Amino acid sequence: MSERSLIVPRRRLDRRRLRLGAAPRWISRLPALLWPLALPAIVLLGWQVATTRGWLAPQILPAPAAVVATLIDLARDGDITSNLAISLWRIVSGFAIGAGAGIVFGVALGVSPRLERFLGPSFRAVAQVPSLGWLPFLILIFGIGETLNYVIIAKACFVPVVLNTAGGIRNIPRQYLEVADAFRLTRTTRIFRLILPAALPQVFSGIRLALSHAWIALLVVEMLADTEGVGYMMTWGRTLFQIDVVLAGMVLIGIIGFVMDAGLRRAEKRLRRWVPADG
Amino acid sequence: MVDQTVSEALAKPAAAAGPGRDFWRGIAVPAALVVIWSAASHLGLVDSRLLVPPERVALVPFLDADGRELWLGITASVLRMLAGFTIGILAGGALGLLMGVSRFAERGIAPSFTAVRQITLFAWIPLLTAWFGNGEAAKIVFIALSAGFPMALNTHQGLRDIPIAFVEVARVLRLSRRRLLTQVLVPSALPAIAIGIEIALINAWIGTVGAEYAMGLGRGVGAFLAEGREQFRMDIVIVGVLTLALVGFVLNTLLRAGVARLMPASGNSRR
Amino acid sequence: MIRIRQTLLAAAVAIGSVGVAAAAELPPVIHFAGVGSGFGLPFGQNTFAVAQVKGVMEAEFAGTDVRLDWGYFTGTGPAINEALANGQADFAQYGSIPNIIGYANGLPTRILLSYGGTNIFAVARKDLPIQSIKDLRGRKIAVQKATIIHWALLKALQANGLTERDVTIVDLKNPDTFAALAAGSIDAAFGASYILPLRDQGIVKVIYSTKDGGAQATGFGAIVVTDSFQKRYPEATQRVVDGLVKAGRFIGEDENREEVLRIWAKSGVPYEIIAEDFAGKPLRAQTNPLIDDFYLAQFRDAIEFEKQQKLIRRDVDLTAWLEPRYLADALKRLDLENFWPHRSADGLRQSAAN
Amino acid sequence: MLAETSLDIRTVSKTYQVNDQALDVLRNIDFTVEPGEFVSIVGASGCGKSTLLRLIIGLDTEYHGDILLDGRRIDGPGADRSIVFQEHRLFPWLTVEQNVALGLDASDAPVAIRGQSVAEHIDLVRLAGFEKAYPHQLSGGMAQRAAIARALVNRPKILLLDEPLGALDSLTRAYLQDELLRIWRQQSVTVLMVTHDVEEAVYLSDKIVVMEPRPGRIAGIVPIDLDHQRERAAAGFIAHKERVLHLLNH
Repeated sequence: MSERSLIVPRRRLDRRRLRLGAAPRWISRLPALLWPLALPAIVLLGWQVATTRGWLAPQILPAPAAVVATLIDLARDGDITSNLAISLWRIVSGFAIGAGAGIVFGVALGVSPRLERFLGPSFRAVAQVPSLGWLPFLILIFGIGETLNYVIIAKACFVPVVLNTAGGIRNIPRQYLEVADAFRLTRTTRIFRLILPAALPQVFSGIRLALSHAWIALLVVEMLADTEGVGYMMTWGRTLFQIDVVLAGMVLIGIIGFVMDAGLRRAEKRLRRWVPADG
Repeated sequence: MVDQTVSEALAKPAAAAGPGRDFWRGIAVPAALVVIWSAASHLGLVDSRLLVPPERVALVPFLDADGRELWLGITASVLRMLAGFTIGILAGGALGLLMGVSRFAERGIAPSFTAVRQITLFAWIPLLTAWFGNGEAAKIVFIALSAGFPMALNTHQGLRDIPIAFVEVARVLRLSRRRLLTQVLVPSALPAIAIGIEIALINAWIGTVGAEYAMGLGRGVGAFLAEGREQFRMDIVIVGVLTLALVGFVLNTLLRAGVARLMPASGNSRR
Repeated sequence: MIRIRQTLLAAAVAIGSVGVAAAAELPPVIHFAGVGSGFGLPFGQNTFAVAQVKGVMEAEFAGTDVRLDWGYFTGTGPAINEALANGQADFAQYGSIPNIIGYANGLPTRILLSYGGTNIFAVARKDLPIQSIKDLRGRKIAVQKATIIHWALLKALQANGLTERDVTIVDLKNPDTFAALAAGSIDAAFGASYILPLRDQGIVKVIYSTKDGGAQATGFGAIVVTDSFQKRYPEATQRVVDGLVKAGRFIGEDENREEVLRIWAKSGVPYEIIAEDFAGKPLRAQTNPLIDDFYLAQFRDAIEFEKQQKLIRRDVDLTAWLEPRYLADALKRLDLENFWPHRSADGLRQSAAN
Repeated sequence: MLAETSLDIRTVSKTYQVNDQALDVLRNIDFTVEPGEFVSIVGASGCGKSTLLRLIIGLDTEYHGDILLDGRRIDGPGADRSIVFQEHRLFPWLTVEQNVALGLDASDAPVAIRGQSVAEHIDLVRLAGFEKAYPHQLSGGMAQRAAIARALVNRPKILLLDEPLGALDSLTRAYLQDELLRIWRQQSVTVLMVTHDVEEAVYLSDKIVVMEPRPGRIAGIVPIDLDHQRERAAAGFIAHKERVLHLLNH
């Protein structure tokens, strides 16, 4: 009965096994938390010095303090909050539409060889056209307005979700499918107990990709053909020759991108709790 | 196991049935769409100013004086893209390598890199135009950024995910740093790096068109497309979009063939 | 001031462009930037285009090593401000609104001369009962904000007893305006002559034109030089202004009208449209380069407009910004002081040289 | 009783087309598994023994000859047969309990009975207490026992084992061999097992079908007339082993 007691505690491998360069001694004494801040600190310092010394014109590179002040100003005026609210709402609804439809179509494409044969190649070819290319057509069809935003974001989400869902389903190990055949699993069981969970990791990477594509599409459409939103705010900053507004927009976009990505990672972890932590 | 591979061969009867049928099936839907498009524009079902008949679109790059600009545009775009792409993968690869092999560098750079990476590329455009103008420099920097980020990311991850066994072997054999790098670390990260290059190329192409579209100076497919819109020439816009898709597709195919030839040995592709 | 290219692009661009030139009187290269369009390499309009095509500027620098570089930006105002800021343009010809935005944000430029007025048109969708500006009440109007057209739109509304609040103004770029009109998501739009082909395609009708609305509603702009350039190369600056004035004279002479319109048509706007744009008026009046009372009044109005619209964050001292001496010198030497009419502040009265 | 079922393999042949060439995988396979018997098929790699199992379970229905279950030709997977693969093939996202329940998915048993049956079979393979564990938390032997429970939970008439212990270490393997015997007796099920381990086959089987490769065909059938308390070191055991090995290596 020796193997009976073996619930294997997955050893977490230290992923830093072997290193080429050893850090200078004084560096290794720096608290581990401070070190990652060194580079941003150097950049900020250089930036500040460059602006106070007048090496760079303020129209080209405003002082860091000016950017922060602009951020605060924009936040106080409600410019940021209203633009952000608009952008986020666009992302959320476009993403919901696009990813939802993408999963349905992706599953269809993944489980039906006939659909794959007729639509797969065209879909993959069309998927090559980036959002930027779609913009001119979509503007003609939908005009300028909210519909355009939803459509272009939904399209940006749709493509990676479909490709990854279909791919995930196609990559399900044959061994598992044989189990399903040998035990004559019902259709529902097949879909919910085999196909979806097996394809989940790839579906999820499709969803993460979709969110970043949505974010790109949103900015493209806001910067090129919109009158509100964070992207428009930046274009407007460019029009008004106020680089501080542009930089403030970039900071904002970076923060949102970070938060969204982190949120999705956590969601994925929860959904995949059956996978050992090391993946 | 012989019978396993055999049964796998059997499991894909479509491949044996000949690629011809699959090809025709794949092309059926697009062909039908072109027919509908043609019919709709000729029968006046849709505004032909908006949806130009397909044959007119097909002829624009040859017969129209403005349409012929396309060829110069493609040349300019591809050259520009290659320049930016090369800079991007070299710089991105170097950064990824640095972060992948040195814990010291990784701890210092990776958090900032991750943070900056979250800024969507298009958001860089206003800053780049302010810094480098609307000319070639800004465009190439933008393309290099587009290609550099995925390259750095994949190189870094590829090196990070090297199986512990390889590194242990290297340690037992007491390989020199240079050998460790060139014979263990880089080769085993190669599949991930190859994917990085692939994504970098696609991104570089989108970046090229985006840069040309948004920074208005000089030739290129993006500028061609933008000018077509500026003059409300839908035929030119359609040609531009098709070109953009086609060039992307060709580049991708070429690169895949190239990568496959470069590393026939490593079959385990990640992702 | 240390130029940007020395810092930002030090390695890439510095070689041979500035640096050693301090002792020399002439720069190795002069960059001109203007608004333009067209397939392939965009092309411009107004004074720059004629100066370039007729070789006037080359003649000014004949026998020197100075290279002339003409760049036309489809990105319009912001792109030109950026080019001036990072040393990719020395002289620029563009509309007053982005011009003022640049200066108010600390871009060190000087106004050398005017390049004349721009006619601005309002178009409305054909299927709507809009006949005049007054009918725009409650409508959705597209305009590219922070341009001279935006300013002209508000002028037109004002002249017809409307304010901004009576309409919805949508900030759209030209191509999006076309598409939005065609798709019916906006009701009307303001633009320069580039918008007229839409009428010929049967999508819109023209409901207003500054050709009828009087001089004060017409768009305008300036030719500027970076302050550092004119301080460092006064001789070259004078030659450039001489060339521009000569180009202006060529434009103003009636026998050249046809040729001038043909040159401008290279910018991608069809010849017929350009001919229509300038129909019925002598080009001499239309492209008046003078910095006279009218021009100053217009500029002051535009500055006021920008403050109201919160396009600029600080005031602009127009007098300090002007640098009219090159123009005065050129007019005197070329004996052109009375070639163009001097206008009163309201644009109504014209007089000979003062 | 369950063990009434006999399996007749009658002149079964199977050919694959590989690169336009006909490849004989099985040629004229002919043997019978009596009700309640434990039969093993041994043979070197490539002798088609796994293919034969796939035909019997019904994953593959294209072959010549007849495979008869109580006289009926097999035309697909059915409730009367079940299989344990070499790798456990448990779904990693399901718990042991959920995995075992998959075996009942096609049956029309009421929910309450299903739950009871699942619990019984987890008990049978001695995994009680691990119902909520995920496969990655189990050792190889435990996972394989869960796979056996999944195969038996629907009470099949014939249990097919495709090298079920092939991936395990020798200690676990010996232990599981006894477990298999115990389960076989307890459930009185007919078992057909594929293995390449001759000793294992002699230890467990009533009858051994020896196959040889290229094309896969029967080299001989060796009945094991030993009692069920077998000693690996006993002379009779070794003699049987020698006979099988001789057939394999002739």
